[in-house]
Amino acid sequence: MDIEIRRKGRALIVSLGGELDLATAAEVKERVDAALAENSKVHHLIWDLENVDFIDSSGLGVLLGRYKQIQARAGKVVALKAVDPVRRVLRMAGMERIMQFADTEEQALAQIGGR
Amino acid sequence: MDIEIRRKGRALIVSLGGELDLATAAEVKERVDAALAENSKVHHLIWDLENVDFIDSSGLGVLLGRYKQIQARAGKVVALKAVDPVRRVLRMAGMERIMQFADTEEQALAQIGGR
Amino acid sequence: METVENKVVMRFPSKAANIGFARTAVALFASQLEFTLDELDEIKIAVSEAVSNAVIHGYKGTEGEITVTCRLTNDRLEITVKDEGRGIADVEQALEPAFTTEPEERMGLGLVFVREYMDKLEIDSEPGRGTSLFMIKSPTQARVHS
Amino acid sequence: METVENKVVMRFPSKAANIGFARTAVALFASQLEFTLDELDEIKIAVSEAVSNAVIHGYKGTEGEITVTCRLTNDRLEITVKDEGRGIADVEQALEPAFTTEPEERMGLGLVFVREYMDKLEIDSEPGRGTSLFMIKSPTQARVHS
Ligand SMILES: Nc1ncnc2c1ncn2[C@@H]1O[C@H](COP(=O)(O)OP(=O)(O)O)[C@@H](O)[C@H]1O
Ligand SMILES: Nc1ncnc2c1ncn2[C@@H]1O[C@H](COP(=O)(O)OP(=O)(O)O)[C@@H](O)[C@H]1O
Repeated sequence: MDIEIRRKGRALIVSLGGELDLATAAEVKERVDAALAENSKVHHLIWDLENVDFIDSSGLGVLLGRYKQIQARAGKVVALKAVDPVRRVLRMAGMERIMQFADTEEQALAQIGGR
Repeated sequence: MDIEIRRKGRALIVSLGGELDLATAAEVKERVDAALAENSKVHHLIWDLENVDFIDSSGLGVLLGRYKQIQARAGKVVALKAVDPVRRVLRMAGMERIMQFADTEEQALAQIGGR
Repeated sequence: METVENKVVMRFPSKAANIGFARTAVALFASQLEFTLDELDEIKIAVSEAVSNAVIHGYKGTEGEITVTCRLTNDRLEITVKDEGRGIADVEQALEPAFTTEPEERMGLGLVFVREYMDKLEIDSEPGRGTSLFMIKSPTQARVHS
Repeated sequence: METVENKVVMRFPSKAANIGFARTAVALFASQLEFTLDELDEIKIAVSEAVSNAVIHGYKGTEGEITVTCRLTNDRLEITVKDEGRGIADVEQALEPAFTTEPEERMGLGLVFVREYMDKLEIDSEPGRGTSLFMIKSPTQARVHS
């Protein structure tokens, strides 16, 4: 799994590439949790899912776990550029109740209030 | 396997798409042999391999069998736009001794003498 | 009349790395029927959940064998995912959304996805003996490739 | 020390449609090691030839079972393709370029390709009992994915 993490203002932008399942979940969790622990100024989390072509419930578990941490920081979570099959799984699991969807980074940053 | 056959002057142009192996060989043989039988004016055969992404010795057998028929008509055979992995297999089997390679249809037609 | 057109049996150890192999291989085999891309995605998810469950819950840390069997008839695909692990105590409960025996780690959505994405799901499980998921899916649109 | 890192066994009937499944599934499994795309293509061709031979020569029209086993160690992939068909009378001869028992249809290149594209090939065959091809290939460039 390709994992790229950068900070933009008060948002952490995590770009993933590959298939997000049980085999790759642990590494994503670790990397993102470490970045969140290091950056106490970060309130929001943007998942750039453009290059994720598969996700199942183990992958959703990764997103949900990180959502709980962001919630504790009173921040927002955005799913950016999710491709159709991935977006379908996210919706089916009701993830639109806890995260927003965006098609561009600007849109994502605007949705979290530009902060 | 996608098979498209058209005539251009004294050449038959056969465009294939998919994987050329034992599972698809019979259909290609039948279709091309029928076209050759119908078109006694056809002397040359151009295989457009642009969309063939796999070939093995069963696939080479198809090319070789048709080569023999074209040879009997004193014609030439050209392999057009073969992608690297396919070209490699063709070369390894020594097919460049019995067919020419071309990157464009014009080039292929020129190689068979424009006839 | 239903005739078995094709079949494949795959056996592999319960490693997380094999989950991706299993779902992709099954989708590859399934593409002999005229499934849409969406349907192939659904099959992939169902297989991914079933094999993940065998790895996480069935064998829980220990290594065991997982068997995935695909049978293809003229109009449907049958998939069986079998482990010889710990088994499920209460299958009805396991099927409930959000039920999981690993609340720290899991969402309890795996079997919900399998049921949602496949036409049919039957679970055969016995504590201490193992679990077998039998799933069926038919293409909505068409017949077997010629 | 060599340790088996992973393994998959696939069993399917000797249908031509399964040749493509077998080579693609093996390449998928092989991609756990750092093979180049060219090497993965070579593996595909070797598997395609071995499975085609089982279909055409091993079972010749009748239907039988083919077993493909992949074992992965830290630095190599071992593939076995096995049929319980007619077997090979003279293995040395079968390996000769252009030798074929089906001169109308075949080129006698299949085993030549297998030998060319794999690092090692061992053939175990007995007339009337079947044939087993054991092949090894190692990535030229690197180690196992982490
Ligand atoms: N193959 C299996 N072996 C043993 N237990 C299983 C198996 N599959 C499912 N279960 C049980 O059923 C529960 C619900 O499964 P599931 O809906 O997939 O959710 P999750 O995997 O998130 O726990 C699991 O928590 C586990 O207790
Ligand atoms: N699995 C097999 N079972 C029986 N005979 C085989 C098998 N594989 C190869 N052979 C024999 O070896 C010969 C050479 O095989 P090969 O080099 O693959 O060429 P081809 O398939 O073109 O005949 C075949 O013609 C056949 O007689």
